[in-house]
Amino acid sequence: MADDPQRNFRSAYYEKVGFRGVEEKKSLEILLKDHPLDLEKLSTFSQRFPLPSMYRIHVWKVLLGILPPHSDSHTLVGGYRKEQYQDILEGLEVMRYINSSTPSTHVYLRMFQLESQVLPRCSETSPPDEENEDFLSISRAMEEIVDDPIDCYWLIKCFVNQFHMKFGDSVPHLPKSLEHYLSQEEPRLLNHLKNSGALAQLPYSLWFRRCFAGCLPESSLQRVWDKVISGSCKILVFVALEILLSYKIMLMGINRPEGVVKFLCNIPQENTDAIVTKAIDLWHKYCGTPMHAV
Amino acid sequence: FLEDVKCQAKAELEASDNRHQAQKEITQLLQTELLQLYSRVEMEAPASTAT
Amino acid sequence: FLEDVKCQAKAELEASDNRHQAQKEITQLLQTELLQLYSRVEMEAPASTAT
Repeated sequence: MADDPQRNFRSAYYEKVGFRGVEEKKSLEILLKDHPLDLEKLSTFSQRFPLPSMYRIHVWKVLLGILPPHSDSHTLVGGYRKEQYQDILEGLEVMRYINSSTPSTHVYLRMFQLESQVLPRCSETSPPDEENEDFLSISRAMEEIVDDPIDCYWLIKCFVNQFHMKFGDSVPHLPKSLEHYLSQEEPRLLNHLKNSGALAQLPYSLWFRRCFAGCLPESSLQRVWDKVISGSCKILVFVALEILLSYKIMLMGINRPEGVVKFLCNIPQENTDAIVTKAIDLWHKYCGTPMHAV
Repeated sequence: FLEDVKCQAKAELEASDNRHQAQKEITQLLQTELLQLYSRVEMEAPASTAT
Repeated sequence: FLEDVKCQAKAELEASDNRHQAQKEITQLLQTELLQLYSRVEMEAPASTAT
């Protein structure tokens, strides 16, 4: 009791200097002790707060179903996942789809194709198409976030699969949604993009199909993916919106649509953390903060 | 509690089955590859004896 | 009754494990065969170009 005010003071202090996560980390730790794990609560938590980096991979694996809710099954199931990874890898090696010099992201692509039953014949392998490029982009980003190759493959695979299953139908509507929110926040910029013909050409596939992989540096990207993995694709709209708002002045000065696209595909990598923070605030403002049951 | 045990067992079984499914996929690919390679070998064999 | 459910789950998991093990043995045989075939094809290939 007596140290409560002190703790609050400390939290307030951390919040001010940027260590807001102290209380959050504690409540996540409590959630992770649940038996079995409550997926709904874990989702709500990561919708509301950034995941502490030491727990991120674990929470992602649970939310994506790589690990089951029962923690005492984790060793067994983790073993199965590892074996499956090794079996596939070995098979692809023997069949000469891959060798020791194949880049790991291409290895992941072949493994994914094998599991999705769309692996082309070895002699008929063609250069990667658009969908493969999306996969490779996400793989490259995931590889920066996750060290262990087995975890990395499973996270890529389940992230991509879950995204298609949950949001496949919503993705085509996201550009319209972006236009709507932009009209609320900055109608002048919207008009400029419309009139210059840039609106139709914005890098929607980079934003909404690759989920900003290859656009944001991983430290910012993982905070966006926290939200995607825990069940929101709307966040993607707000990150795109915040990018547009942040570079409003710059964009207002570009009249050729190609110039706009070129700039947006290579945005400066310095203040992306601030962009993501503001995007999450905007998202909470428009879509509400999910209630937290803890 | 009983439901809980059942859920846990189901998740474990699914993971194990998933692994089995992947292995099956590999077997099928290996078979196709072998068949093609065999037919290639047989096509080439008479050609090389003819020269 | 709970023990019963647990036993059943264990048996199912074991069955899945066995299926996987069997499949893996097939895979291994096929892989060995494929490797041999590859080396045979490659042995013949330079020979036929040499003639």
